[in-house]
Amino acid sequence: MIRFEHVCRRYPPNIAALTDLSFNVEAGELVLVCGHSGAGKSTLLKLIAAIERPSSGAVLVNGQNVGALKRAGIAVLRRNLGLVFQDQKLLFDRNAFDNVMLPLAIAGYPPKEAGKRVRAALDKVGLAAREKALPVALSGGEQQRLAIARAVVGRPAILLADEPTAHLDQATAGDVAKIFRDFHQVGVAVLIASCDDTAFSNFVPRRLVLDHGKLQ
Amino acid sequence: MIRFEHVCRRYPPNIAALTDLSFNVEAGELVLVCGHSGAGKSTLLKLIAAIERPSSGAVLVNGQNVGALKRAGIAVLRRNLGLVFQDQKLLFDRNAFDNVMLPLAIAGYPPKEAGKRVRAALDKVGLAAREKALPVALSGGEQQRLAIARAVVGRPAILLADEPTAHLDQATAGDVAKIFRDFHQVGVAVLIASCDDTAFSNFVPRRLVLDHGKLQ
Amino acid sequence: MSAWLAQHGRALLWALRRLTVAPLSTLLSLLAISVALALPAGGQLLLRNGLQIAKSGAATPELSLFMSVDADRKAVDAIAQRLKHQEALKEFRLVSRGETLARFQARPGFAEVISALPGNPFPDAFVAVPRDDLSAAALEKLRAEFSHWPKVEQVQLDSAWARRLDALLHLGRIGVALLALMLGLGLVAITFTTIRLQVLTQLSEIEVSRLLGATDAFIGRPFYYFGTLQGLAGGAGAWLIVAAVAMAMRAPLEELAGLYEGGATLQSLTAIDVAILLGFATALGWLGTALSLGRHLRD
Amino acid sequence: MSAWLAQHGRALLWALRRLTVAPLSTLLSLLAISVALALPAGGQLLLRNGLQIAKSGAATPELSLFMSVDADRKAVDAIAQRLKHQEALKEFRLVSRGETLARFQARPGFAEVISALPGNPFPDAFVAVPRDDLSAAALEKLRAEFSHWPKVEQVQLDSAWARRLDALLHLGRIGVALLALMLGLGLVAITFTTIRLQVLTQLSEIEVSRLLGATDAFIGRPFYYFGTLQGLAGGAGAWLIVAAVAMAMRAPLEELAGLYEGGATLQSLTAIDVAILLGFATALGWLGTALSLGRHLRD
Ligand SMILES: Nc1ncnc2c1ncn2[C@@H]1O[C@H](COP(=O)(O)OP(=O)(O)OP(=O)(O)O)[C@@H](O)[C@H]1O
Ligand SMILES: Nc1ncnc2c1ncn2[C@@H]1O[C@H](COP(=O)(O)OP(=O)(O)OP(=O)(O)O)[C@@H](O)[C@H]1O
Ligand SMILES: [Mg+2]
Ligand SMILES: [Mg+2]
Repeated sequence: MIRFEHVCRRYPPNIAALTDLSFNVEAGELVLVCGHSGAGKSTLLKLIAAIERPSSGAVLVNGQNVGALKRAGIAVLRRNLGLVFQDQKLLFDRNAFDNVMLPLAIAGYPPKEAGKRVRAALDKVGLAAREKALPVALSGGEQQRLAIARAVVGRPAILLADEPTAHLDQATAGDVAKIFRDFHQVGVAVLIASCDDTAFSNFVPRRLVLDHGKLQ
Repeated sequence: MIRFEHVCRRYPPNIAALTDLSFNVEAGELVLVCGHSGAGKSTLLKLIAAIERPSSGAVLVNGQNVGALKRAGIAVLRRNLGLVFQDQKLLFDRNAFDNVMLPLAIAGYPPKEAGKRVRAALDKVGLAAREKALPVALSGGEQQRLAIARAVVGRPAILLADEPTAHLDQATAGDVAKIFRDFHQVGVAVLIASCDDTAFSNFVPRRLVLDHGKLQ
Repeated sequence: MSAWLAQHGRALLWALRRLTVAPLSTLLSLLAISVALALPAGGQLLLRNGLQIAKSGAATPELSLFMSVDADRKAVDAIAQRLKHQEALKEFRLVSRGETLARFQARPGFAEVISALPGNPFPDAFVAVPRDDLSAAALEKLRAEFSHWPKVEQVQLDSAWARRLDALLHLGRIGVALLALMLGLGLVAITFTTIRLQVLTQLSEIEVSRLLGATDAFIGRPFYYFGTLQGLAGGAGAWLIVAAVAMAMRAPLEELAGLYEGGATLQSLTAIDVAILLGFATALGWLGTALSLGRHLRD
Repeated sequence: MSAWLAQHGRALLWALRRLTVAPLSTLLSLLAISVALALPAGGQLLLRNGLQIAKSGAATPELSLFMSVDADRKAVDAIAQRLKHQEALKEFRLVSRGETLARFQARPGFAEVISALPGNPFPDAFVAVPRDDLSAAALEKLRAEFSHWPKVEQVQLDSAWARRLDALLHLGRIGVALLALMLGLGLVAITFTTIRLQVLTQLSEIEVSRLLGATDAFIGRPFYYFGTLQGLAGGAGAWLIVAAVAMAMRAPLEELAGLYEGGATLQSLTAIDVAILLGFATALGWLGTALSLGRHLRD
């Protein structure tokens, strides 16, 4: 499903964020990308969503070379991914419900079905009661869960999550981990970047450990 | 130094974020505010910096009732605090150096001395080599450390940090914890909100545990 | 199809909400656009009315043909016949020697002179009004031509008036062109800036939408609705302003028109004028949006 | 003190950087401001020049005093003496009966008539030019007064011209007032919007600065520098525009002036005009900043 072939990513002036990365992720796999701060975890996820492009090598998603996509192609690609950003990127001028609605509006879902899906997603992360709340009225952990709801609402075939448990206490982190496991069990490919893997330790089948941009 | 007297904070419509909180923090104390997601940790810190006001009760900082301050008074108060925000609040249109310079510019430091201090602070968090980098060019953990550098550059008497180790791997989190301990040891009052306290476990003398807004 | 409609509906709703969310800012932007549109529109209307007044009144140049004193009825009729076939003339009339004599007798200081004369010393004359669109040069040519006609002793052209009118027209045309140019540029600036402002208030929405797979069309659509709606509203505002100003100006303009004795009736904006104004405003709103998005959306 | 200077220096530097960071947007804003300032400034100048031309030329009303034909030298001198002491007159001159006779003899169609007369049938006359500031009513009063003087047979006032000029002035004044009002409002809109735009681009900086203990003065300072600098630059732009337009208009205006035979010289902006323009522009920039910050900074 996802395939890295000798991928390098260098940033100016002279930072090698990723070096000669090669691996495969199959449909339904749950992969934990681990590593120290600055190891290149976020960069790896960004390459899959075409937010960054590889300096050399190829990133293939469903057999398509993501690094060669044009604007329109990138839009299509992203509509089929679920993304949780490290800095969440919630919209602070609209409530929880409308934040989760956004990907469905972009994909052009009819409003009625979209509404049902949004409520289901909010329920899954334990925010059903707060759908009218603006993000500022949510605690850091609640914002984190809102970002996860937005990522899964479109039922994507690939889910990329960057530090999804960063602001959560252990119990809530466990709940969130279960959400990802559920998706993984229905055949979704899930990549999670996290420097803290305690929440996932009891069921993660596979780990990619990065050290200064190299796979260990 | 910091004193809570029967402090309640309710948010509309009907959320009791903090209920009847009373405690003291003396100069030079290091206090860890723990609790589940949504327990009220951030709200507690915001009350000290007058970002939120108590619904009832009084928050005293250096004997001053923070809830009753006017605009100008709030500005003076904040210039004497070091703040690490849960969402970091870095400025993305200027580089690391200028981000850390901001509190000194606001306090009106002469540019030369300010520059020295900024470099010292960046060095302390391990970002000395990246002072020219824009925040987007930093990894999540590096951004977190940049936020810490900005909080400590003014050498405040009180340091408030909301989840300062959220995006850090265990080793880096340990380094950051040491920074706070150093300040604590030179007499600075340090309050850290964190749901993950492993990084601090080996030297924290005091804990405030919140559960649904109540002190346990 | 229903999804397509839903997307456009959402964009339109968004645009309407944005227009009402900051009423003061919206009002000020609309005001700026309205004023910028109203000035050339009003100027055009003023010029049109002014020209009409000027042409209908004393400003019209006239050609006076004096026959020789010995010209008889037949000679006079022949000239009248020739004048009738002159395409360059709007009208002409005969001022008979009798009329002239009577007029002079009525003038103070002349009565005695005239009555002391043995007969009528005045010749017959024609006063001809040339068409409005003749240039000063064309009028001069006409004068020269007429003066060679038989029994025409002299042709006078009130050419000072003609030249004055020409100069005034020249001035007016330069002024209106400069005004249109300056306000065209000013309008571009306003539209461009307003859309930039809207883009700025939506920067995070644009970024996030793009990261979630939104196409350029999806992102741009609400701005196009916003820009064209604002343009349309600004055009309507300009219409109101011009109508109000025309009302305020009616009294003094008609006083002026009355003085020129031309019986001029004031023209106001026609339905076609309004349609052009609104269409122009909407198109400008669209164009400003396109320019601003082209600059501020691609990063 | 050095810290104070450093803070102002930083704010000024920031403002200059903001003005140059998006050159196209800055240029467009400046253009809009310049145009909005240039129009009333130019209109004022045009009105001033137009008035001068109108007053200096044929537009000046004249009073013609016709003596009776039997008035002798002494009577004429007495009237000249009275006219000399009239404060309401700018000048006057005697048109003697000889002069008038000669003029009529030169006119075509009159030569024969005149030569057929026994003597000079024309009376002596005075042509008097009233002061510029006289109203139509005052002129009429003057006419009535003169007509009761001894041996004055008739006084003619070219009052149509006077009334025409009055109407034109009335019209011009209403037009300029409306223009100033509309552009004043338009300028407020532009300034307000530009500052709002700057606030919007700095929203996160403002929020973070406030959280780090910045005072309102610290936060507002760069915007005040920006607003006043932009206003000043806009004023300078308006000056350039008016100067350029005045240059372009010089030829046609002087043609017009030449026609009116008034020997009018074109006035351009004086140093005081420019100082007022720049001061006004700067003050407006400051005011727009204050209004916009008052609305968009406090939240
Ligand atoms: N401005 C607000 N309006 C309404 N409710 C709010 C607001 N801010 C916080 N809350 C609510 O108050 C409760 C406590 O919030 P707070 O941010 O203090 O939690 P926290 O302990 O920091 O949680 P986390 O670890 O997730 O950051 C939460 O339920 C939150 O939804
Ligand atoms: N746009 C950029 N320009 C320059 N350097 C960059 C850029 N983005 C990332 N880097 C650098 O590349 C390295 C890897 O960054 P990345 O964000 O992938 O790390 P990470 O593993 O996600 O770290 P963290 O756990 O702290 O988020 C870091 O050293 C970072 O400073
Ligand atoms: Mg990262
Ligand atoms: Mg919190």
